[in-house]
Amino acid sequence: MRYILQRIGQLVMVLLAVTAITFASVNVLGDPLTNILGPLASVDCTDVEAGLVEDISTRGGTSQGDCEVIALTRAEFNLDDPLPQRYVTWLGDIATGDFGTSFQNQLPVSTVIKNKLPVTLRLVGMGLFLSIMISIPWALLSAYRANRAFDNVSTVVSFGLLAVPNFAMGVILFYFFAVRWQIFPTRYDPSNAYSQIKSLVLPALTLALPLAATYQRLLRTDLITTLQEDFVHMARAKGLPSRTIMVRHALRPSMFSVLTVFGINTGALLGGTLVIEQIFSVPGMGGEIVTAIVRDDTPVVLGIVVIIVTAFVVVNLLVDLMYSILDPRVRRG
Amino acid sequence: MAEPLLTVRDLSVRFPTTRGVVQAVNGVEFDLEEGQTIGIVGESGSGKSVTAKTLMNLLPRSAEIEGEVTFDGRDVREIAAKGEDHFWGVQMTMVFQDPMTSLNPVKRCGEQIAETLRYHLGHDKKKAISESIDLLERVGIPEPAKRERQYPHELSGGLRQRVVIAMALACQPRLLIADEPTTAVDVTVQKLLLDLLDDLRKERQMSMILITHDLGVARGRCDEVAVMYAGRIVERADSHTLFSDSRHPYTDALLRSIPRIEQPSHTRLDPIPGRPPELINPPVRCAYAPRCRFAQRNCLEEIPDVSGVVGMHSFACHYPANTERGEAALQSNLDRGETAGGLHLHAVAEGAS
Amino acid sequence: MAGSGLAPLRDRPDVLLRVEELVVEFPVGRKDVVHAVSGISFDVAEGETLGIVGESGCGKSTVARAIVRLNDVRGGKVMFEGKNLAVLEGEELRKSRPDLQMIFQDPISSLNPRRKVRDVISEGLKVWGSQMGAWSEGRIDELMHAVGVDPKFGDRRPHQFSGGQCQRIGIARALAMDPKVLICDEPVSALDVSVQAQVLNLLEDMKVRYGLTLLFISHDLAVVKNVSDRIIVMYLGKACEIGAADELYEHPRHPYTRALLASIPEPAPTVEVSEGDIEGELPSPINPPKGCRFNTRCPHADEICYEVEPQMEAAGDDHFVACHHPVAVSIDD
Amino acid sequence: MADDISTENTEVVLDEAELEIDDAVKKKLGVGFWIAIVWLVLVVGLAFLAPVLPIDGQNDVAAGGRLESPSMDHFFGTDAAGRDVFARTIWGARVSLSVGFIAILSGLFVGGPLGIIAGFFRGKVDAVISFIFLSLLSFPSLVLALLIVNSLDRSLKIVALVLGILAVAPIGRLARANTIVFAEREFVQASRVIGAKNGRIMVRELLPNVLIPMSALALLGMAVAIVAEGGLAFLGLSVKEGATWGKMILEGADPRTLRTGTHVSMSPIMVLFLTVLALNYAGDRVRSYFDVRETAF
Repeated sequence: MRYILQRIGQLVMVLLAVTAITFASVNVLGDPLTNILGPLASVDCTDVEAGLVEDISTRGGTSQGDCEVIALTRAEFNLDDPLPQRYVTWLGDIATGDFGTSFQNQLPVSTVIKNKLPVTLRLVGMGLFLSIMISIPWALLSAYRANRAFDNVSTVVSFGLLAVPNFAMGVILFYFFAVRWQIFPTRYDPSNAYSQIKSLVLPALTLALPLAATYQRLLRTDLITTLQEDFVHMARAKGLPSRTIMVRHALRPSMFSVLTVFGINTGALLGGTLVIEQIFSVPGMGGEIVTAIVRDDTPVVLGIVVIIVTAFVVVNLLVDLMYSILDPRVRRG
Repeated sequence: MAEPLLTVRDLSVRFPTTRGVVQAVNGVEFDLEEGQTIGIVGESGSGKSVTAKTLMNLLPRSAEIEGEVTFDGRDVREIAAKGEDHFWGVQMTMVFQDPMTSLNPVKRCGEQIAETLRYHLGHDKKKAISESIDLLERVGIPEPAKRERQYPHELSGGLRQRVVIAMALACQPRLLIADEPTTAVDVTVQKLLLDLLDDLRKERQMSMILITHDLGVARGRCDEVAVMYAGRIVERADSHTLFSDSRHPYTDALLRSIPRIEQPSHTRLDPIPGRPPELINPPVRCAYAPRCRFAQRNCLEEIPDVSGVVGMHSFACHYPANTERGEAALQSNLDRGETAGGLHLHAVAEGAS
Repeated sequence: MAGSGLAPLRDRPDVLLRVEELVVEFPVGRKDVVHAVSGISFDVAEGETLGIVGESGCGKSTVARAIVRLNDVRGGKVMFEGKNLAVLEGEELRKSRPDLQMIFQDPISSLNPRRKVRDVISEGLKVWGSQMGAWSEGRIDELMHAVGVDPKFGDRRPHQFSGGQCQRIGIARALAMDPKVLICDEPVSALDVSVQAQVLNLLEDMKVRYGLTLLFISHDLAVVKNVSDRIIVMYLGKACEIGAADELYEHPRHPYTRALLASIPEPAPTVEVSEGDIEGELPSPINPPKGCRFNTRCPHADEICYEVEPQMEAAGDDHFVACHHPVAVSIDD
Repeated sequence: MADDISTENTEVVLDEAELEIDDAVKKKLGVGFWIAIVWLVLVVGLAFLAPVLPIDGQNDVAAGGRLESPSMDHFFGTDAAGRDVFARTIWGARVSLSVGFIAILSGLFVGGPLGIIAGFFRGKVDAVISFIFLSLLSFPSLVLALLIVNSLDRSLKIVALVLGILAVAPIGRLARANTIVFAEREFVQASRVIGAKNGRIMVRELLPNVLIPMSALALLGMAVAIVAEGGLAFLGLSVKEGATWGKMILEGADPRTLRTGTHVSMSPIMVLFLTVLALNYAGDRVRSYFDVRETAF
């Protein structure tokens, strides 16, 4: 239990560190004022107040008036506070569920996330499910007869899969299944639940195939190591059938490294679907964050980063819990 | 005399590897009567564990096995080929060296015993668990009901090995192969475990093959002892004869080289020169010859046959120790100023020319 | 304290290494402590071999590692040439190192697999280059020759040698420092029986040739007796009995020593000792028993043994025992 | 004593015979490894020589026309703008490979030492460094890359640097884990007993052992960085100037081009696939080749 608490503490620290860095970088690298007010922000108000710059009324406004707007905006977004203080304020808002308002369309960031997150979650969920359903039986079969025909073919296939970048995999699947054979739609079809799922099959597969190959390689290696352990010999000496030994004795102790990688991958997935969403035009968080970054929509960027990092933290916590379920040796007080 | 429980005839095991063929076991033969214990003694790489694993059908598929193994009149290799259920684990079973690694770390101790009972005897879960607790009690584990619920890492080394023994004996096998069962535990615990195995063996009229590198263990616990070197049994006799009147120069030298408790301190040891040979593509010769004090030219050219002295004592050597013939060979080596190493050099030079 | 007391320390001018009330503890978890060594005292005279024998977990290796400061010392002194090694730090500690060298249990793991054996052996000379005079290839050749490894194999890497050869290389590495004390931690327990005697003989030869003082640690009672002048029997972080090798084995006074000796399976047909069986297993070093630490397994234990820790007391000529009920000297005297 | 000397000599003689066997059957990297290396050398060589090769410039419009199928004139055909895809693939290799190389080099030079230091000293140093690694890992990598590239500059230097930052944590963690394993080994303790200073132990004893798994990972990491550049391209944020593999695949990936000119995206995909495959395979072989046999016979 203490171990878990320690991990929670550590992960909360990570969460703080990452958001702090993001917060600082979006505020330092880009000028938030410019992002909100556009060219208006470049008016030099000290000079205006000092009377060094004349009032310009030709563009339907005055620099005096501009300066008022600037001052108001600064106050509204707390831009006059020092950076750390603004971070704490922002953090406080986040904690109460207030993600701020998008600079672009004035929608609350939480609404943006609420609209986009479910699609991405569904995509990631389907991808993970597929990758597990493919990799575990695959690894069991190839480890059972290691270095035999099936295993050798598997090795070639998984090496091949690992060498296909996900965008290339996406383009290939897109070409064959959507463009050429037209089994799946070329665009995301939100009309009903069935069509939504159908639209996500290809992107989920794009996500799942390289992952499945990764997990298969890892699990196979560990299974082969486990199969050389004495307790597997012992199980055979007890006369238990091969299937029982593979599934009930060898599988569980071989899951640890695959679990670790699974945790890291899954956490990274929410941020890794960007490209895939782009290719299959899935209206998820990926597209949203790309747009937000390009348009310097700071609150949206920050909001989505918070979601992604939280997901990473939570998934890794779950992985830690899984460890202690899988391995009684970790279950210490 | 009744038919022996186990007969092994001309057993050879080879492993093809990228470095060549490893000749791990070579022409091993022995019989084992019902209720008898035979010890197989040898250093690492001598082929003793491979022999055991061959009997248990535990070798990797790549192993090339030749020879005949009969258990209770049935061909064991045929049973293996047919994939017969309820033979291993029921008729014959095995205990391994390291009790930590021979228990599945993620399963409760009781569960690991119970699954054997459930599979072979068809017990339901409840009955299997209660019988497991009885077994744990029988092998001298205190608080068996509590231990049943524990995981292997929560037990000490000695207790773990007792769990392994309980697990192996769950289905009342007629033959137990114990591969270095006490190497990983301390001497005081070793004694208790060996005593336990003795008790159980007598109680159940069980036969046992005890594999060990410890000459002391073999002497004290076995009716008969076979010494293995480089994949062959080089000498076999009842344990008293073997240790008091050894014939094979290897056995003889081994007994001389180990420090003894009754010798005064700083007694100069008499080591065996060199080290055991590699088993990849071994040359045709007595494998021990290059290290042997008695070796003559012909030892480097032919493999000695197994010959018997009296009754059960057999050995494979041209110039056995503690015989006139052997003494003469040794004397002639000493006269020529040639030790084992000199002889070997000689042979290498000849082979090169 | 069971097995404590300074009684076994000798007041002789030729005492080279003197360990007083050495305590080593390791923290586990938040509050638990492993009491690995709890107040052990002994000394080694110049040219002597002191054997330390005991079962796994008795702390014998910890003593060795504490003397060369691979472990931190909790309490007590390690006096060597007027300095207390236990409290040295930094550069001072480093400067004291060459005099006390160590040979490790696993011959293969104790050599860097990526370095040539010649480099392994000359490492110390390179480290101390300026202080020890220029090292020469000749010196390395001489050392390799002395330990029985042909210098022409100097460019090979450790995995190309057998275990016995690797142990010889480890000995050469230690000898290169021209040490005064050589600490051997289970030097032959990883070797095959037929090779063991070669290394034991080599150690005896090197001791004479280089004028070494030896600390020899092993769980094998016969091996320890063969090389040692004096022997300490350890149990659960304490010393049970100290004495001259032959005397100790002939007239063991501590019930534990007796039990150990009785447990040895002897290959030579001698009379078997059946008495002195001890039941049960080693208690946890986290919560060692009160009073005498052997009380949970001792056949003679009574109330006093559960309350009071026995002190080291003289039990004969150069023979000390820490026991409330020492076994009477055998009848055959 | 005389008898003992002969004993010692004996062992030496015996070993000589055995060591010869050992050398004769040395482990091999295998044909596949060398094929992979040949491919990598070919790609790197062509990329390096691009300016002097008799190929079109990357933005030259070829004489043939648009979306022309592969032929002897245009090995990989032409793209939607009528440019020679083969030439562009070679030009693109310059950018893609440099990005991968620079990125992984900075990952090695920052992550490696940090990981070794963390694994060697443990304690507080380790806690701090590990925390940095964990934070870097938990950062959604593409988002981080996008953020920096978008706010700074879409130059080769920045893109490579950003991908380098991303490589620090995985390489560092591997170095740390390996260091911890090796630091417990007795040869490191032996070095300490001899009196070697910490720096020497890290450089002489640990580094050579940690370097092998690290360089194996670096080969894999290079593949990852090359792929990541492609990812950035798909999001419109790769290097601004010139062709890259990622940009080429993107250009060929819109449904219309895919239908009539599949070769426009498939050619760079093939080259990218083979390059990544070669890097992965070479990395895997290096790892298992240097996997020292821990147990001698």
